[in-house]
Amino acid sequence: MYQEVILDHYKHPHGRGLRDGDAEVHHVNPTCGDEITLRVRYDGETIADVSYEGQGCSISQASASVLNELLVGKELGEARKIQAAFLELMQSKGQLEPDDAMEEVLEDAVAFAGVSKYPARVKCALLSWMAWKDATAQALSEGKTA
Amino acid sequence: MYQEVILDHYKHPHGRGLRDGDAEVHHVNPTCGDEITLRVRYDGETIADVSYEGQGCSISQASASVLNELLVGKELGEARKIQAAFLELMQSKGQLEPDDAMEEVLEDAVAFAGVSKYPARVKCALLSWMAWKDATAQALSEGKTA
Amino acid sequence: MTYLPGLLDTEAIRKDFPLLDRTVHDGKKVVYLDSAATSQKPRQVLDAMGEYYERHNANVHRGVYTIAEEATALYEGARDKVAAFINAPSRDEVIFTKNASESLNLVANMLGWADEPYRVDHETEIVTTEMEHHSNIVPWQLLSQRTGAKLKWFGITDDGRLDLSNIDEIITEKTKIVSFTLVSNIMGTHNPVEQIVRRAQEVGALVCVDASQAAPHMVLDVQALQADFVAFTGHKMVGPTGIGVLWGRQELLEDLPPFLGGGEMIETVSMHSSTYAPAPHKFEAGTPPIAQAVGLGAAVDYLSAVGMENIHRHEQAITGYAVKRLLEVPDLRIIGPADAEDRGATISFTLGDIHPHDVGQVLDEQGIAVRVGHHCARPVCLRYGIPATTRASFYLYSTPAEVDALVDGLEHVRNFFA
Amino acid sequence: MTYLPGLLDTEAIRKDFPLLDRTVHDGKKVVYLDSAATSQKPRQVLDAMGEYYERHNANVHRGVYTIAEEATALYEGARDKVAAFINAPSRDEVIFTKNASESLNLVANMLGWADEPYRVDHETEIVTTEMEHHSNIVPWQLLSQRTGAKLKWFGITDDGRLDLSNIDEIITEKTKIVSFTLVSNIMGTHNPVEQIVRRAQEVGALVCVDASQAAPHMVLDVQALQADFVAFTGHKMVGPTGIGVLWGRQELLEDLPPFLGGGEMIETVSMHSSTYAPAPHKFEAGTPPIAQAVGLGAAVDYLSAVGMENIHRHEQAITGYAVKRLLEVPDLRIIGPADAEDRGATISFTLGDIHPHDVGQVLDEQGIAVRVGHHCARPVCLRYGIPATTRASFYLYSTPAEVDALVDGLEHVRNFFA
Ligand SMILES: Cc1ncc(COP(=O)(O)O)c(C=O)c1O
Ligand SMILES: Cc1ncc(COP(=O)(O)O)c(C=O)c1O
Repeated sequence: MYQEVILDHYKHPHGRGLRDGDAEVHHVNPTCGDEITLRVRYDGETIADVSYEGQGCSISQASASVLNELLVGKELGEARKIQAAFLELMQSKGQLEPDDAMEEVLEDAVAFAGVSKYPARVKCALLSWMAWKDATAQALSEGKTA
Repeated sequence: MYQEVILDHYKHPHGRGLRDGDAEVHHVNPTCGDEITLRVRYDGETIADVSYEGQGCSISQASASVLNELLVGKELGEARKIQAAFLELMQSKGQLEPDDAMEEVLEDAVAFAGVSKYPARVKCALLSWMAWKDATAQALSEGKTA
Repeated sequence: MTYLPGLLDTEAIRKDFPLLDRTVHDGKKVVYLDSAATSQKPRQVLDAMGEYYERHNANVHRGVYTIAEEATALYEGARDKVAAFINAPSRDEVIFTKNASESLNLVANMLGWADEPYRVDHETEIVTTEMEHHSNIVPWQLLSQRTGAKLKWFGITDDGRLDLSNIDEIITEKTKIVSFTLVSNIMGTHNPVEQIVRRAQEVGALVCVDASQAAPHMVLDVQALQADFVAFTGHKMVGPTGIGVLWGRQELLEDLPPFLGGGEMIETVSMHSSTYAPAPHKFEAGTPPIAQAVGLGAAVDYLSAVGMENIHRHEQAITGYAVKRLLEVPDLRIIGPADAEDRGATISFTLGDIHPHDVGQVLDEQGIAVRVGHHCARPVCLRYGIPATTRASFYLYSTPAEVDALVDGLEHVRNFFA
Repeated sequence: MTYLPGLLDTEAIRKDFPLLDRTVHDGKKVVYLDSAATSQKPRQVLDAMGEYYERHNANVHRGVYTIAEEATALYEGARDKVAAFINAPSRDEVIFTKNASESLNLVANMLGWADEPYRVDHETEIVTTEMEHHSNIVPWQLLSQRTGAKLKWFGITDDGRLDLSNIDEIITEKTKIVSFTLVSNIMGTHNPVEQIVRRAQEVGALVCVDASQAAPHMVLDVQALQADFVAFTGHKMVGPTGIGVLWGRQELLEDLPPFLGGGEMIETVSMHSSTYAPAPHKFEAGTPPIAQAVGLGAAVDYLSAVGMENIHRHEQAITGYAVKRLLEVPDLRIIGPADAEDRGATISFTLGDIHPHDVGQVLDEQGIAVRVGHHCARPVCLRYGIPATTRASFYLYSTPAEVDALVDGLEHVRNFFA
């Protein structure tokens, strides 16, 4: 499960640190104590920034880094598609063999395919993605995006 | 366990029916619904009568009949010895082989030795004896005997 | 051999059940007619548990090592199997308990500690029936004592049916919960769920169905029942001891408070306060009956492979035959429905004035295992003015020859005490 | 091979435990270091349960046929064995539950529903510690919420011991119950029973000891403890899942009210009211975990044959060795006592800032099974400001070679994430 790509993101995370945002959420994985504080900033429909801070295992840390890399700069609709694809991959219990089309959408995130075989770790991989979804909903409801 | 003696007492019980007494008790075996109402009458230290009525299995019925046969006419001290010997026999889990000395004391009641192997039935055999003990204690505390 | 339409291939089935080869009293083959108390277990169930302990044993949830992941998958897989077996809308509605009694106590306690609109208190009423197993009476008596709620119940007719003639007075606007058995464990009666559920829904009461004697013997579809809770127990349905099930409607399980507190049922704990995991875990405190869940999973696999409809048909055939043959025995009186309609394969009877203890003991000497006593349903005995009954109960491995053995055995009993 | 004085003949012992032969990840032999979560089971225990199901399976109590008498004798015989194992003054003080969590909830609920002088209410206080398993925290939180009683607790010192410096302020005249663990499941700490019991007795409070992590590993003598209740769980002491024990002092069990209602726990039932059987049956509603009791009986036989003193000595040797070797690993910090004094064979640690999940996962790839997380003792993690620990726990079948494998594995973890 520890793909080189994952270890890389873990050791050299993208966009780590808290910066200005339209909404902030704090998510916890109670079974392992992983925590993340995450902020989103929108520029109209475009994700201007996703900044975050937290503690957790390599999988949760790397996943947040990948999220930042993948989503920042994307339109909201596009980002949602990516999030849905990542969720599907993580819930596949190792049954989904990533193909080219998936790699197109998920880029580095396909490296997490192996994690989906480990139910205890799936939550770690999803922590930041759930936080992002939640923060986005919050930002939307506060009318910060178009 | 169904010795001829037991079946005889069951089919032809001794002293069944309620007659005058110094004390009356009602005992129930909640696990099988066996019930007995039992009265004792003392004449000084002597057991003048043990009368009883109830419903129950052959073992509990026969045991009451044997009790009546054994105890009526005995001195209280002697009766207590018999009761203790019967209790010991019933709690022996089939380990006690009745010898002549025991047969001397328990007479027909030694036929219950086989019952002691069946934990579920031991209570049936003891129902009337416990009732007698209780009724006697009651009679004593009311000062009916010397 | 007696041929009856609808019988299963018991010769093949009996090979799966090691205990049925047991002999007692110098070589007499056991005739096991006490499946209503507990069923025998097929090799498949024992093997599944053995395999679990020998290869996959670890504590479940949270483990990141291989064996712990396997144990978790097996345990949660058993939940999937049970959910499918009872047609539950969601696997998260299936709670593993230690037995049906715990399941029923769980419901009673949830309602006692619940907020409105579920809360049972001194202004409300609880309804059950006179036909219940003690495990569906005492929890409600305790709840009634502890909350002041009034306990009411349906009576029984002379022929062993629920007397619903006064249903509108029994189930009223004050009723918070109606709890009753689908199949009587002493008389075998099948109860009319629909009528009771309809009335309960009318007044907004919850319905709890004790399916302990139903789940082993017929298709159990919790959606078709339209109940709110359904309880049953593993050991009566070819599963192991030490496991029971409570099915509950998801939104209720979300709203109702936990019962037992401890590991596994929490979300996060501090010394000051705790939050709880979502159902079903909220109701499963401590290390669950892991091996027993695996065994129960194998049990429902086994039953499903034979087919619950086929099992039901088999038992109907046996019951019809048994009722007919038993009524040939002089002085035998069936307590409960004296025909094969709307009833299960559990038949209670009295035999003249021979006490059931004596009936059971003399049958045992012939290798025939029946249960005697009040069968944890003493109110039924009180209702019919009898101290106890003799009860023969049949299952998928029972044969007409065993019915014959019982009838012959009873003749012997009569002669013995004549 | 490392020779340590006091070691058991693990080569012989390991032959009894089929799972220890398991391999994972392409042939790597399992190094099972998670016995504090659940122990492995010897063949003798599995055989006892198999034999029960295949030859003696029937519901217990009240049956008059041979197999039912045998099942009852086996079940009640297991109670005798457990009573002897803990030196209980009477077998009737041994209650079988489903796990230690139920045992602890049982105590909490008995006290919540009790009459004076035991009753816990809003004027009284409950005392526990920060070192408890969630199963000895949440039941008391629930009791406190439901009765208004105040919950107080002892803190922990920096080196993983109970801080009893303020014992006279924590345990006061208002205290009704003090419940604490004999051995910590996360840090292995052995707690000073005597001092706590003495203070509790001074103020007339009851004492409940959670012996879940003690019963498997050392001589447990409930009379020597002088506690009022002692709880433990079968699956951690080479027994099956699905069974726990609560020992309680006879006069308390007589006075305290029942918890779960149902079959087996009653004396007589009518629809209007019921009376209860004497303890232990009063507290055992429904069909008990029969096969699991038989398994637990075989487990205490097994442990007694090896000898609890010998097991304790073995674990002390292993613990001393493990502490020494672990402290050689750079960046490794032991959470809890960092020596082998007054502690059990359970060692929690952190490894630099590598998250325990990652430690556990990479160890698993080498076949090494440790537990990671808060180990159902989150307040301990909060106390030390860490999200989780990695925990290695040893038992009678653990070897110094397994300690070495762990240490090598941790080196590999460090390199992997360096
Ligand atoms: C100290 C302690 N108490 C209580 C428990 C709860 O035991 P169970 O999960 O068997 O209920 C455990 C183990 O999980 C424990 O380690
Ligand atoms: C109808 C009914 N309900 C409840 C129970 C209780 O089941 P358990 O003893 O497994 O808790 C039984 C069986 O004993 C039963 O027959």
